[in-house]
Amino acid sequence: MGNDRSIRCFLCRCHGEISRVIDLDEVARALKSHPGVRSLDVRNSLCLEEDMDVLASRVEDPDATGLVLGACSLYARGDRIRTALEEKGISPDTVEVVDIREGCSWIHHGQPREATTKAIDLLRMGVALQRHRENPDEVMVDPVREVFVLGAGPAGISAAASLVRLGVRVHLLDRAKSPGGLLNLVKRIAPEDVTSDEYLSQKQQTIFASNGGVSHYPGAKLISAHGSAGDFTISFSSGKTEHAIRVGAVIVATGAKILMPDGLYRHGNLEGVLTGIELERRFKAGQLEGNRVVFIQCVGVRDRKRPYCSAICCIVSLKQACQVLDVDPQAEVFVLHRDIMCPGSVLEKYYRDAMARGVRFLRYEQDRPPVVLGDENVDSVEVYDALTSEMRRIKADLVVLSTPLAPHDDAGRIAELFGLNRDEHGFYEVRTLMHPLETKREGVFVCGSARWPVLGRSAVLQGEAAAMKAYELISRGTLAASRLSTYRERKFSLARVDHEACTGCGNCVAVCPYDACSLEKKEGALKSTVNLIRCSGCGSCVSVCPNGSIQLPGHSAMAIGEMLKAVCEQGS
Amino acid sequence: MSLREEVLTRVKALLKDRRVDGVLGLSLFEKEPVPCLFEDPFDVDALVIEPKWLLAKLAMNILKTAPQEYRLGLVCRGCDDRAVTELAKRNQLDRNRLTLLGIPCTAEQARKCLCSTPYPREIVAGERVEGMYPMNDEQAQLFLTGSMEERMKRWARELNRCIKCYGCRNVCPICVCIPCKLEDDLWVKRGHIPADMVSYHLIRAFHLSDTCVSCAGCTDTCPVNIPLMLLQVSMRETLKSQYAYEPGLDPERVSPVLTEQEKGEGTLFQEPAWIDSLRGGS
Amino acid sequence: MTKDSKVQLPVLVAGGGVAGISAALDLARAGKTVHLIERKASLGGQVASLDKLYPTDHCAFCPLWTEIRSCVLHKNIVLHTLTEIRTVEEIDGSLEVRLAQSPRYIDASRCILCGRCVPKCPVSAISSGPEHAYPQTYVIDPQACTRCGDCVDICPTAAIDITGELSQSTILAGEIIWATGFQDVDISPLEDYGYGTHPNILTSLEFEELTAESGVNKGAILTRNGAKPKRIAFIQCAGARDLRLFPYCSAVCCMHALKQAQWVKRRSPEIECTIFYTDLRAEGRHYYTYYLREIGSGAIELLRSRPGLIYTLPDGSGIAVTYEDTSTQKRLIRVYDMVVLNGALKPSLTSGQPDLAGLTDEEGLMKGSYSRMYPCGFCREPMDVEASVVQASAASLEVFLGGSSHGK
Amino acid sequence: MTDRTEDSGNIQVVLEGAGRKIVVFACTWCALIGADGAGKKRISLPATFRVIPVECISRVEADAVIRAFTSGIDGVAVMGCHLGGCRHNGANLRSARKLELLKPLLDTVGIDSRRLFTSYGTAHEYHQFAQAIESFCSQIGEMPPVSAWSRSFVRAMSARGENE
Repeated sequence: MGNDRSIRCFLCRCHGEISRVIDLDEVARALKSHPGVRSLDVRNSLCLEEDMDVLASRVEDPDATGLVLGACSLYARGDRIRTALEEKGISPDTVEVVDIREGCSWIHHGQPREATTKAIDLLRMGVALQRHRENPDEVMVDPVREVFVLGAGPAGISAAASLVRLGVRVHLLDRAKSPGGLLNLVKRIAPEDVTSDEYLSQKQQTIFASNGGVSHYPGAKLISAHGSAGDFTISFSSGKTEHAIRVGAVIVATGAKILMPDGLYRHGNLEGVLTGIELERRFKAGQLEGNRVVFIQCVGVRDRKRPYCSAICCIVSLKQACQVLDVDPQAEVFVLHRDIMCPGSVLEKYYRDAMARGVRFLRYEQDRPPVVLGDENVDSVEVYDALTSEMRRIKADLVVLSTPLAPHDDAGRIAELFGLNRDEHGFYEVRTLMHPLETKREGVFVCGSARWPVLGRSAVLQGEAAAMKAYELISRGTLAASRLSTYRERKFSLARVDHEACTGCGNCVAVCPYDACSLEKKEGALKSTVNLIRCSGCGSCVSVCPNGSIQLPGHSAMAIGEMLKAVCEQGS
Repeated sequence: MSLREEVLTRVKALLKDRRVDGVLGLSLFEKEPVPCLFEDPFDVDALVIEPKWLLAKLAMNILKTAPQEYRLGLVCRGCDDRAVTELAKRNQLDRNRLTLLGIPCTAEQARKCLCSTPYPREIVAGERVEGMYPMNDEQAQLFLTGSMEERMKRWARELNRCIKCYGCRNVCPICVCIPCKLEDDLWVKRGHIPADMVSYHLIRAFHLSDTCVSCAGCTDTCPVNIPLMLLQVSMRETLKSQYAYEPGLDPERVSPVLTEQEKGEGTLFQEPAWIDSLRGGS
Repeated sequence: MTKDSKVQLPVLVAGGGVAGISAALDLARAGKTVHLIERKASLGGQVASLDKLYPTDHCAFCPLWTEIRSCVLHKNIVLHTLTEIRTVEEIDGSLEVRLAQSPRYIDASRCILCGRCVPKCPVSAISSGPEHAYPQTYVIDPQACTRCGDCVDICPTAAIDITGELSQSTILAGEIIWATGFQDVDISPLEDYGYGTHPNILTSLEFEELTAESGVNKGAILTRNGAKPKRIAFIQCAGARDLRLFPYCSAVCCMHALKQAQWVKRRSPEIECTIFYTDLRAEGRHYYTYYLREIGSGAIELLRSRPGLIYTLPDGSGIAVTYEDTSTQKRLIRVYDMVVLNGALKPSLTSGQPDLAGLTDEEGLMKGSYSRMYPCGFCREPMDVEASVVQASAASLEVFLGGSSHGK
Repeated sequence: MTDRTEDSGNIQVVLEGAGRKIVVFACTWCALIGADGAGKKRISLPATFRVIPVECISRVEADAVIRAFTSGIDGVAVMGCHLGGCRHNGANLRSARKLELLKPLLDTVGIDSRRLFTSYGTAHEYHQFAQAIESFCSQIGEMPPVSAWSRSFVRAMSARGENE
């Protein structure tokens, strides 16, 4: 760009908020002599309509490539200026708002000289940044209006049913032969107290009556997944055939497995010691024997090996306890627990109701777990009651072990295929708080117990929420990659590689937090390439590239270098 | 059999069995040692194993220009071995096309290089000698201790001799970038002497912070005797103590600077001043 | 009305907390026009007033702030702050919503935040508004303002108009998402908790405000009187899981107390913290890990007991908490400098009086979806941030589906 | 507060003062909001620092920090969001590791790692931003200007010229 005077500068007095500390005349003098500055105006309030119009009219200078505004911070009024200018057709990329109020006049009000010097530095830095800002490469994404749902449990089914009702074609893949996931294993579902058929029938009907809106692949196995938000290619085998499909978004709803107790509490050795799911089988078969039942909570979980709470087991045991009472109202049912996890209104009410029905609760301590007694059959359970500090012996015909949900054995493989992280327990990691179903890979959503153990009702809700997120992505039509962001309407910049300079060392690949960089063979040599859809412009790659061959056009090394120079030049 | 003879036998066998197409080593040319690519077993008698000469980068260039099926043997020391590992990690050479003939350095050589691992991972002949801890060297201590002012003076005295010949960069077995940041005005002002020497050397040193294989090539090459390798010592110590990471030793392990924290690793952090909510990792 | 023309109607989101913001953004990004109604002067809801969030332990405002900024800047979202919903009427398959907007007095589009009005005000009715509000403007407390007009004269940009009055407007909406959240409750009627009898018997939200980094003490743990407390008690289920007040479990208080206790320990390790609890419900994603991390060290005492009586000691030496030692079944008394009451959180409906009684159940929570109205978040069922956000997205989906698919 | 600078071989006490320049790289998601908060509260701060907003501190290359020091900037602060609270999937953590590795190098050559300040905080903590900046600026004020480095360099150079 050489000595082109290409930047228009505007300084804001901010009705004295800036000008009474900073000597704007001096700033103007210093900037006018700057080789990059084409013109300079000082206004009273750039953020108000009256000046905005002047500003916009002055900008219609074909030779000016950028605007540098010395005003307040972006977060105070700067956003407003940029938005207003954008409405007048001036791209925000060409507007640099340099904060000389919050970041200068207000915090240096006692030091007008220094503040003036600093303002000059800051504005020169702004000019340097604006002059060296390049427009990033852009790709357009035309999202495929189809969604891939992995797993046909409650979460997956509700996601699929919702999407199909929105007119989106869904590919529903499941490892099992029939849909329903874990719900197939239980007789009735808590806290709604309905059968699993009733629970999902409406949704299943939606899916299977959708006239091809849903392609359901039972007993299928995932082979590979490629691509990024808006356009994934997924291949899998179903029966003997292999399929390859293109979808715009992926919903992972693989659920979790039920942990077996591994010999804990003599399970497997002593007749009458069951897991919750084995009890369900008896409920389903209608063959429940014995009317003294003791449930033991937190079996194989909330311990050193699995230091998490599986969240659903308490409610499951409450449900089963009530079912025992349904069969035999005279039954004696105990729940031995460490804490009853029934947060909220619905579950708390469920707990109260169970208590009212006569289920008895007894708290044990982690370091003094119950002991199951008996020779051939269960005879009783001995437990230290933490509330009364007494040892108690409870007669029992059945002992039911409440075991947690744990990640599936192939969770690692699926995580790898879709670029997901897993938490310390092996569940899929999602973004936190405001984006609880989104993952580090844009366009891939996780819901249900694959994310964290949940009851059917939450799984359904999460499935719907994931469907909404997927719909958001694919319904927007063609859009620029820079618009594909979880956190904002527009990404900061997208990385660009100079292939001539790239040595293919792979530092960027190793460091990229979005898996956006990869190495590809170009003319016989490995070169880094950036997936612009995944790239979020954080700049990690830039700072580890040994020779600067990867850059953020919006914030190049040149720009930072020139900004540093601008700091050094004055007064030295 | 002397160490040289053992190596000779190995090299000949490799070439005879066609397990490699050539072996890179040193030979005497008019009594001066020079790198030589031996492709005929009958030429191998000219091979010498002294002095220490870094051949990794040369091997990389041979492999880059040779046909894809060309396989190369390399007579190498510990540092060359590590350099090969680092270059392979950075996709600069294909480790499968290389057969290393590792030999250990002598104790004297190790002392000279302040080398803590003066032997390759696999040795075809000779005996390992123990390496040395760089900080135990008197000269190194002189450069790496003392007040900031003393250090500043000492390094200013050293670096100001630099004539910016780029020898340190060129000899470095890890430096492969073209173009190189050190030739870019943005980072190092060309023609600026001497102040910009500092950024030249610091940028160069930092670029190697997690890859330097401590071959001492830079120090050896420097025409004005700047002990350049000493710039690396403290960073290398930090990597080792915080992450148990040493460049070139583990072909599978990615530099901890590029990866997420692994379990059991140190964090390398002093608690920053602005800490109220600091709680590592998630 | 045909289905097509109904699609053109905007969606109204009532409440600008985490759930409302999420729903608004979901809808806007998927192409709907959204009217986001917030009772207060700025978005963020209760979460914005929290100092930190569990289980990340990071500042609560950060993750929210960027979403608020997105909301404010989004073209499809029309923001109505200081606005209450008065009535909702169903007319021909659409919803006519009457809004009442309190005057802002200070025009947000003209206020340059110079703050000159503040010292001019003889009755100190002007403040800089809540911390980190976006967009930031000064606010005038209409109750305190005497309409003297001094501020109007000093304002350099003529942003102040103190003649403003309540303005009414009507919006025809296709659907409403209720995301009105929750509020703190005065539990002084439950006399045994002693709330209101001592300045240092606080609700957890009051405690949060007092100890927040952006609060009066900049994160220092001090009592209301500015003294350094030696012992703090956190009383769980105070007013919740209690048939006298709220039968439900408020779902967020166990983790909230853990978080507060551990922040107390982190900032002032010498302060003793006790959590009196019934069941420690750390069942959410990563919650138990958080629990183990904070409790594992033994720095925070966990006491499973529901205190009987909390009262101020007459000699002024502190606040007595009586409870039963479950192992000996003896009644014990402990003395604390501060007592934090956790639990009594009430779903907040609109604070105007719309005729919406039919929407709530016997516990005061909003019932499931019906008739183009979809509640989400805490006003529907006590829940944490992540669950609220999930439910908000599910509610947005229902808007697109155009009807309740099932009763949840 | 006095500055020490080297002149004709002796340490001389020169006037306290300007001339010190500090660059602050602040991440737009957290530290910059903190800086903004300090501004809003009009907390009085030393005028020696200049903020360069960056999307994420992972954008800050060590080379730029080195370049800053060698071109006469006396202190560089890199302020990101909480470790573990990064918008960019933990990019700030890796970046922090890298910058920490630069510190021993700065110490080796006597630039002094205290000139490179790293911190991680959030928007709520504007007073902490102010505090951190204030203490860093005063610390830099107590250290010799970084130009002493290059100056001693020049002197040694001219001394060599005389010898030859």
